[in-house]
Amino acid sequence: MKRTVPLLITFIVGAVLILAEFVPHEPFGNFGEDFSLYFDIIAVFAFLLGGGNLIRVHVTKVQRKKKDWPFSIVTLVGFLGMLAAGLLKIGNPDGIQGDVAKLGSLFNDLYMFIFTPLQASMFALLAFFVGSASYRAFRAKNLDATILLVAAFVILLGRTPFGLWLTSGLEGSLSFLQIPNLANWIMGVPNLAGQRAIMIGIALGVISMSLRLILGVERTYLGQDNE
Amino acid sequence: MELLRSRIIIGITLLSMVLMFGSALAQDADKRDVLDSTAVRVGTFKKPVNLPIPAQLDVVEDSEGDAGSSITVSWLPSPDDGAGKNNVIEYQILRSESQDGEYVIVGSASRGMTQFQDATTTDGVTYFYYVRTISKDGGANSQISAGIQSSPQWFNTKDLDTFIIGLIICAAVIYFIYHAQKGKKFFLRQIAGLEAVDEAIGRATEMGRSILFIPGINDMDDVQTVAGITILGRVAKTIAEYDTKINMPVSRSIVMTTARETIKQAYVAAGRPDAYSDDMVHYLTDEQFGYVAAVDGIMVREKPATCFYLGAFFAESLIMAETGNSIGAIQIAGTAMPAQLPFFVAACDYTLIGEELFAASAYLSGEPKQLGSLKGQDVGKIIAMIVILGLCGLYTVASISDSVSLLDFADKIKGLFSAS
Amino acid sequence: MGFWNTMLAVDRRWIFLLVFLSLLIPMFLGVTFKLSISPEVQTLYDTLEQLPNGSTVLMTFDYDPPSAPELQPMADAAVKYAFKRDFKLIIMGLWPQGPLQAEISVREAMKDPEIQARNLEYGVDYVNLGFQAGNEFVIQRMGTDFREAFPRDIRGTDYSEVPLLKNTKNFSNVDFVFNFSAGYPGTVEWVQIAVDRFGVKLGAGNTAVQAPLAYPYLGAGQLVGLLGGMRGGAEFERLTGFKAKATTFMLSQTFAHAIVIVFVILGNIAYFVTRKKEQ
Amino acid sequence: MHFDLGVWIGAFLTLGIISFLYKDNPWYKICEAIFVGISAGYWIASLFWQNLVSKLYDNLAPAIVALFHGQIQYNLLYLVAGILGIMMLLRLIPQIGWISRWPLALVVGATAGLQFINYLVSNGVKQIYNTIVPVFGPVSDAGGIPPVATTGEGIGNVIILIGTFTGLVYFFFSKEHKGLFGGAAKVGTWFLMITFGASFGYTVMSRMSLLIGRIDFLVNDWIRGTFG
Repeated sequence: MKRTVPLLITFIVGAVLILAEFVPHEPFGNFGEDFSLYFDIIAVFAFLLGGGNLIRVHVTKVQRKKKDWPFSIVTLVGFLGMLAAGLLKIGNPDGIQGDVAKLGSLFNDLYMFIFTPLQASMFALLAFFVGSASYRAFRAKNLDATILLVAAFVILLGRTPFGLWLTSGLEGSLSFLQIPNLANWIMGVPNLAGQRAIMIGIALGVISMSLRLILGVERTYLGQDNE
Repeated sequence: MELLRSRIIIGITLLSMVLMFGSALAQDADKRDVLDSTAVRVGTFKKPVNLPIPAQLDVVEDSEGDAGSSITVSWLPSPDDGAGKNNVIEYQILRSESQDGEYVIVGSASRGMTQFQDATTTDGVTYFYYVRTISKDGGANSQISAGIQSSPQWFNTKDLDTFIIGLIICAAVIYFIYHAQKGKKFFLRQIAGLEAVDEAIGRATEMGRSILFIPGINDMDDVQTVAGITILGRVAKTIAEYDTKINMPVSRSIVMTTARETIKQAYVAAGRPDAYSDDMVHYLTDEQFGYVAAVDGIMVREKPATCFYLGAFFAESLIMAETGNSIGAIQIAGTAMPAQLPFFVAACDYTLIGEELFAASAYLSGEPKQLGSLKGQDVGKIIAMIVILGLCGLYTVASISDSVSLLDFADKIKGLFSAS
Repeated sequence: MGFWNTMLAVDRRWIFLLVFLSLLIPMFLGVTFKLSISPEVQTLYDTLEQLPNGSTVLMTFDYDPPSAPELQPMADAAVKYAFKRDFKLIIMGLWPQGPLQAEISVREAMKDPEIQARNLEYGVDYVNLGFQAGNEFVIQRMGTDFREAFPRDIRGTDYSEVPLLKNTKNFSNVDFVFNFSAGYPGTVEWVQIAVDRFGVKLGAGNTAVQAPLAYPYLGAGQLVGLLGGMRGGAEFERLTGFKAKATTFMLSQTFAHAIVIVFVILGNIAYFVTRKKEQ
Repeated sequence: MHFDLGVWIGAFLTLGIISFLYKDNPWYKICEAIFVGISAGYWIASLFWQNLVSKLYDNLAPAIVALFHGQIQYNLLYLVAGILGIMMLLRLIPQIGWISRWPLALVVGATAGLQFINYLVSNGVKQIYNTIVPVFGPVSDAGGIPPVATTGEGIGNVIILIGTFTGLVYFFFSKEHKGLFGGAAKVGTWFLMITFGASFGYTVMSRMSLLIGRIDFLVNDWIRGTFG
């Protein structure tokens, strides 16, 4: 009961959804869409578990005065404040009927003035990390690493004016050696080939993984046998 | 034994070729039927001055392999299409519920096109169509089609080839799972990232530091996350045996629930159920960059000795991997997001590339059934390789010898892979 | 050799600092590149120039703030240009945050004294239809009737109540479509549906990462022109005469890029020099 | 001097995040704490209205009302979604926590089924289709295959073919990378390396532009905006 029923559910749902792909007739044609709707709804219920966990972790931290506990208060205030602003639609020009992110509501203000700059700044850290990662990774330590380096270097050069400038002397039949052309060629030929191999491999990996799940060969995610 | 196996593989491959070719022929036969029963009356036209020569209706039929509510109208292009001062601007498609009734425009198609799908029909209602060819001077009408109805189909014939290809790969995977179960042993090559798992956990144990496990930032409706969780199941067992600490911040509530079940089972299986605690897995936020901000914080403060990144990743991959690198952790990553693989390769010690991520849990489990499925995957690869090489060769021969019949033959087989 | 040893294991914070400075300093330099204009930018500009004053132009903002550094300058220049030519401007977005980015461009354009003097009126000279979910299907629906896809504008006014939209039923009433795109849905979808099926004239501004995907459409004539990344934006700014952010941004970007290249070279020199020494 | 609170908050948060690059510090910790709290609240509240209210309640409530009037509507099926959601919550009660595996089993089964098809079509079959081209011309344009225009393109096609082929060889699990097969796998890894290097190099520029956006905000909106 505790494990057989779930395995059965997985099997039936998985198999039906695969077959439904080939049956356009109602109701099968919509199964995929229906599922994503169901999933969204289940996920919202699950938020109670996640959100509850977030509160519990930080309340415990504050209670036990663990390291950095004052920051937990900040998290809790931010979380509960944002939640209240959103669920009660505080300051929403259209009241509780209005769109939750309506311009002028507290929820939208918090989003615009706090959420957005944080998100953009965190994203922007990538510029730094791209720098430090290329410094370390692109070194000709062995053959593989050298190939990685050369490909990256040509592409990097090809996207700046230097690339053209360096090799503008190569004209006529040698013009394909100009770095921007070379960069385009790398993107369009060997890069494409590698991408294809990766993608076909992924397709096979997913198919095999899906079958293992549907057939119940892989069942670790269901937890233990008897509880 | 080796001989038998290769024979089976060749057998499956040949069978697949036969099946695919058969389905191509079947599809072709279908098309012929339609042409024979063309529901169109074709007449002759007088060309008025300055108006374009009208397009002629070709086939008007219920759209194939759909859920109904759609009729496909196709036409032979007007001779004025594409050139001249009467050049066609567009084709308008008009519809009525009775032959002599009022016709209304249901859509238009730009010049050069010869087909239109009217997806606004009601099943069971009879419609009549004609096509109006528009040039700058006005429009010229085609004949009116015979009455036609739309209806839903039970099988999508357009996807028959996909169905068969899927079936063959499934058959191969199931065949090898079955044989593995019977006790047949398969050779499997080593994957460096997986060989390193035990060592990485051992290192954390020796250093008395924790292990960080990141299952990506997608929810359980992404098979990559599921793959990450199944690997967690194996890794957690070793962690339980070594009595190492695991810290698993997640960005999805359902992943949290699933990960807890998985780790708990691993601890029970390792005979140490008491050592398990729900606190090993904790939820942070669904927001991609909020999650990374917190994970980065955890990394620099807790300094885990080992970091696993296994699942679906986006731009945050490099932020985490670089921070992990800066604290000197051993990093094992795996994802099927092609855009993020380069960053993991650059910043991590080991990276499971695409397919290897999905194979990892099978590898680590060591269960014959699971390993068998990997052998089945390889059959899929053989098919892909044979198809690619064979058809490219065929095309090349066809184009060098300029043989139309050979080209047609190659097109037909290639058409099997034109999945919609 | 001590120098190279240090270089090999240089504290990454130095790298961070250099990246930061390489982006920051060009913003104060005021140096401008002498840019040659790429053909795809030129054709886009020429097509716009050929439109009669007062034409109806649809601008679709299919990106969000993270891509704004690359796309906003183009959008700013395009909106300004449209207002100066008295184009009737219809704004929309297939990305939720796109129409908000458009508002930023409009606000920016309104700061221009020449445009201010025209007393442009919302609803008469320009309108923002807002965001509509549904990706390419929105374009599809617009093919028959804009109103079906956008029953109301961003301010909640009914489609039929907006004076500018009185005579705009579908793509056949639009003279030009300008798409700013950072991915899906974006230029590819606009080409496949609006151009291929409804025959609109389409120009696009893409992020540097997206642009190569759109190049094939230029060759086939499905796109009249393309602005690729900051460089495309800078070239467009030069053509329209609105020298603004793309030009400075491009300098920053090129500088930072050069810094990364220098790092890679230094890293390799350090590696080889120190290795030789060990041997 | 012109003071805009929104801009100052933005600047405070932006610099706080960037300060992490130097080292972990209380400023970053505050930003991180705010970010986690606000964003978790943002998603939960947004999805509450979007999914629970708009998708579940708005569809289910009328169907239930209709049920009392003796009508059975298709939307009643949403009840199943609601029940599955509640089952998920039963984890909170240890005695019957195992019921939460049912919705989970549904999720995993559906994911397996749907992605099986998606990947088969778009990653597998389509990629194979695109790889099939004549490697050497001359070709009549009759068959609808792109003709090979130049020798260069022909060579390109051969390289794509070799790369895809050897790449697949690399991914083989059940054969040891030795001998000729190992050689092919080695070539495959070279192609993968080119792919990784090229994609990495290709992304650098757009990553820089992200930071340009933030610096532009700091320089122009914040400093120039405040102090003229």
